[in-house]
Amino acid sequence: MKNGTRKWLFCAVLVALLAGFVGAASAKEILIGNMQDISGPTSVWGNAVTRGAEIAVEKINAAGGVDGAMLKLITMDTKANVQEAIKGYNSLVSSGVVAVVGPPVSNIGLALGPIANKAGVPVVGSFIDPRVTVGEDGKPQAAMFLMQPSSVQYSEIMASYTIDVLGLKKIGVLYDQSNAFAVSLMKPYVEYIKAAGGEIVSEQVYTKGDKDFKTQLTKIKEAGADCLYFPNYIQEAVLVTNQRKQIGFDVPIIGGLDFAPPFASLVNDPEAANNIYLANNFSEKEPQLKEVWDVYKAKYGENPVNKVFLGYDKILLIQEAMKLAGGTSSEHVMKGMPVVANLEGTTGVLTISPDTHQPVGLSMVMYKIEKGEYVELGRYVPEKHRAPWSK
Amino acid sequence: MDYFVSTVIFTGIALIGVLGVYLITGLTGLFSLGQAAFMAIGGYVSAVLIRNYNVPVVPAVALAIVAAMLAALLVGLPTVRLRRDYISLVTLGFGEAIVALLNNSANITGGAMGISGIPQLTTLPVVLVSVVVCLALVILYKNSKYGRQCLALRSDELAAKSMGIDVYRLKLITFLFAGALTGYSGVLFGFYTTYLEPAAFNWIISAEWTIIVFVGGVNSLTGTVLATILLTWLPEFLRFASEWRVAIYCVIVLLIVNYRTAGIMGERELSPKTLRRLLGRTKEAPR
Amino acid sequence: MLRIEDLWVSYGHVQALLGVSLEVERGSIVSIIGSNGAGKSTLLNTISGLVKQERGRIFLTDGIGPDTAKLLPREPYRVVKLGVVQVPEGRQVFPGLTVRENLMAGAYTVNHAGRVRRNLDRMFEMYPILKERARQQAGTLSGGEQQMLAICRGLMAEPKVLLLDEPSLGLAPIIVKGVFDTVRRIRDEGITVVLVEQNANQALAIADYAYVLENGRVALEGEGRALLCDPAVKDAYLGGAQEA
Amino acid sequence: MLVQNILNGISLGSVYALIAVGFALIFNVLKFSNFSQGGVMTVTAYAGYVASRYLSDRLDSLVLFAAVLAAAAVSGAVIAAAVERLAFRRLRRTKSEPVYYFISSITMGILLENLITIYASSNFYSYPRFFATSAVPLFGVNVAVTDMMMFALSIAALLALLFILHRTKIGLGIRAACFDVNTVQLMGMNPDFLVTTALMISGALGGVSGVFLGMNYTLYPQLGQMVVKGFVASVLGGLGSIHGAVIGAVLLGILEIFFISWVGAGWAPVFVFIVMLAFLLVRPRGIAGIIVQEKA
Repeated sequence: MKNGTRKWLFCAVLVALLAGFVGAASAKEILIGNMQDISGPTSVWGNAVTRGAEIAVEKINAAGGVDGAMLKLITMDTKANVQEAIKGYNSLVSSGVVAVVGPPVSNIGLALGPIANKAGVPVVGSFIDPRVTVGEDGKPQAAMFLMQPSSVQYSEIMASYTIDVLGLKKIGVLYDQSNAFAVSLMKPYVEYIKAAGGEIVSEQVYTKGDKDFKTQLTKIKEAGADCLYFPNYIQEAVLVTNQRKQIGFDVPIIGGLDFAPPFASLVNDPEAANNIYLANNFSEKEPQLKEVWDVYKAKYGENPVNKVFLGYDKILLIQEAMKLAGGTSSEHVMKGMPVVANLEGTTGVLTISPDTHQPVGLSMVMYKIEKGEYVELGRYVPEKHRAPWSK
Repeated sequence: MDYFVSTVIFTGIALIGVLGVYLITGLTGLFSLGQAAFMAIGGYVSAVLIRNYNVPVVPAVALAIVAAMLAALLVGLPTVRLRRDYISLVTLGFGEAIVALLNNSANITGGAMGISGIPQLTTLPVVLVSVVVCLALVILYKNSKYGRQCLALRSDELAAKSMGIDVYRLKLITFLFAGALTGYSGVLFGFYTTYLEPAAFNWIISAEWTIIVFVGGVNSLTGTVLATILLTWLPEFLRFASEWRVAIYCVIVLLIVNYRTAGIMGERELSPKTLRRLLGRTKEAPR
Repeated sequence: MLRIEDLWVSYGHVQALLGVSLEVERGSIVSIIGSNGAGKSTLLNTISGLVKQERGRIFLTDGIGPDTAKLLPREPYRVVKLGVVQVPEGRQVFPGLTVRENLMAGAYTVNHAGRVRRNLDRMFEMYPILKERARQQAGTLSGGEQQMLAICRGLMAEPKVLLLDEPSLGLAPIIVKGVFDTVRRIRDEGITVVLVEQNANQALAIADYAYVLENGRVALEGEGRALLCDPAVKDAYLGGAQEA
Repeated sequence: MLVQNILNGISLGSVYALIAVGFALIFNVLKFSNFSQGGVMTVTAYAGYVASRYLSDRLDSLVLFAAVLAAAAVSGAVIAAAVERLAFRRLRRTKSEPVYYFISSITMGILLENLITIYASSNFYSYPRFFATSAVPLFGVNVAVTDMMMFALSIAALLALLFILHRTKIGLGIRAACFDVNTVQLMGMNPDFLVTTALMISGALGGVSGVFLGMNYTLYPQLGQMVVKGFVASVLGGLGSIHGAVIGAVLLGILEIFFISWVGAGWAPVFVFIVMLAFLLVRPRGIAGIIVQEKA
């Protein structure tokens, strides 16, 4: 490297540094942070949430902004990594954001909790692990908010549907032991099933990066399960669906959100993508989606995945909190968030519980996949809560 | 300000971990693709002791370091006799095994959902003091008899053997020392983030640390320190690049590795003499 | 056949050749002798292109008359394609390949299957032992056999100039004699030979012309037999060689 | 159950084998484990996907499958050649130690993975179905058609590789270069060409495995991290040994499936580690038992 180039590089770094510290906040803008995985393993969701949030920000700004100030989204990459997320959060706080749209990764939420409580800039995320929003002492984490059903609520819906509606009692479970999302959806499910008189005939695990589940599926098949609960990411959902067919194991799959579109088109085999039940945050036909759906499709030329709407609703929540608290600072968002009630979002009517900082009464839309086609079964909320920790 | 402090703290924590890799790779010429596992051991042992068994901080930290060293002994004993390439394989397998173990012992470690609510004890002064102490220890080691033997071992194992160096013992000692350092960095990490998850300790982290050592210059401790600072701050500067961040980072590392093969510092250390030379004459460097 | 003008080569700060010039006649054996570190191997490697010179030029005079002289390219594989082939020091055969595969590797530049087969037969004829061991891994051959194989591998490339680097190194005297007989035979077939040797006695005995390298410079040159009688050469090189 | 496990293990092993052989090939020539192979595999998997989208209307399933494989193999070769140019060429010029190649290749792998993340991570993608039936009964158990294809094509690809290495001039050159890159220059071989060719061959193998991974496991940018398994298999097999790598890969596949079956997937990595360690202590030079001569 030549002398000149070196000096030039040095200057460039210096300028970048200054720009980072100075250029962030200007008067007529309300900065909102957005922490998503945009370069790591879960970047598909990160991108989806970001796009949804951007659409919401554009819409709000087009309607005159909040209190005459424009919203501005600053996106930080988390690489789905806790350390990156902490750095990113602190960086957002120092650039003056008033609230942060969080990632759909519970592990990051768990790590951010104490830091966010101290910094006082609230995080609105889809951390489905209830520990993110409710501390060990049973009190809500001041700065952490969830905007979709928690893993407990969610797996209760799935478990209740399995046993109360479908009447299936001998259940085989297969989940990724190294993945917090999967584990947090498995435990409450199992407890609910047991409390409701069902039986877990076989509990099989796999770990990150595993591709062949035929061994586990065969064991579950041999244990005489009459359905398979599989709360995992979409990639593995596709594998399990195909491999289930390959070993001739044709009981229903009770799946998580990840079986929502585009899952069936990924399986691309109507014989395999069959006899699968899942719960989605919304129905594609519901009218409140249309606007966002159309904007997204026009902008990106493909159909939005469900995380887009979660991103959109998070911005709506933050806007509503500002409105309720009558100001646009982070204190206002913190004050407004727990009292949000009956907000019409794309994914349902949102009411945040001040006790848990989780939405209450959110139902899910049940679907069955038959021969590669999604058949809507209507919204569902269990009548009874059976698990000991549900409130 | 918090941002600046947290980045400094993470740099310090990474630096202590990288020092362990420096001992193994830079000084001794071995490859560990499982170094992050020692970090996990340090972090988890201290966190579990404090949280689940109410052990006071100091003994908990001490036990965590001891545990990391024990693990290093466990891996080191059989592997130091193997060829270099096999050491990277065994350490890789060890790292994966530790992650599996953490995932499997959910009742102690919380499994994949991690362990949260660890007290936040790592502050800026703690990290700075730790860095200074660890750095001093590594400098002492490098300049000791062992350090010189390590360098001999690195350049030619057979020759080192014929010089009467007990290479197995030497490798094992280095391995233990590195395990202790990396374990301690794990302790600091857990006490800063207050949350630990097994997924944070995969082989990619170990590989990144090895890359840092090479970017700094294989034999140069100064280079290692500089490279750690540079490469932990670089992604922060690159945040403006959004999703291109990691890609640009990789390109920069590739350029350094290919066009300054000896690393930033080559084999030089920063001393008043080299400093003067660097300032007086920026253009030099055998390329 | 080869003309070298004012060749300078250095390794980092160490100067290996300081302005070497020499001339190799077509169809002759030119020996280059000198003590360890005099720059003999460097000279061959520079001709082959393995080492790049700082200054100086190397010409290959292919046809007749000075006009046909052309610069040797600096990529080793191109040098070989022009017919200047080196047999490296230390019998570097490929130990894990069979004898036959080693020979075929030598014929890499010959794009004519029939000619390759003919050359192969000739080698086997010249050294029947290679034919016997054709399917054996080259690493299992004895030192002398490996040297034969290395030379034959060089010949498979159909060289115009064969550069031999210390072919007698580490071999028993009786085998050394065989090697030098081979060198003579190669010359008689019309191939120009440049021979680098520490074994000055033998090297000068078969040389048509010879150069003595000292510390990277040509110290002496002359016909082989003349140098053999030169008192300075005798003192410096032959005495030592005879004792060994 | 036993037969099923063995068959599953072999099919898993045959994917590992394609990766491991790429490792062995490059280890032979350049004396390092080429981790950039993972990135190459990811890119080829997506390249194959693009080809399948583009061609699916024009060709019927089996021809389409062949065309996709060919497209992925070619793109793998091209990318590997580019990797050689960008990450290894200069290191070879400066005669750097193998460790630098290692560092360079890991970084290159991460880079490729990230480029795919940038361009392809706004949605999920999957290959069209090439085969109408998905499983056939064999020895009393169901065997997936893709597994059988994978196995057959892995063998075909390996045979093709052996043919190239042992029956062609370039193959001879590559094998000679394994022993000494300097000496082969004196036979008139261009080492740049040989090294690039070796990388292109391993890239093409990576392309074939990329399509299989993408087909069986859907597409995502981290697909290539499977490369670690290939690394393990190639080291177990004995560094640089092609047939050792194949045996190592199949053994690793079977071992993994058996441990998953016996102790569960959670504990399997721990047991695989213990077996691996024990094996290396008993047989420190891998399955093949020979280690190609190292550079001086």
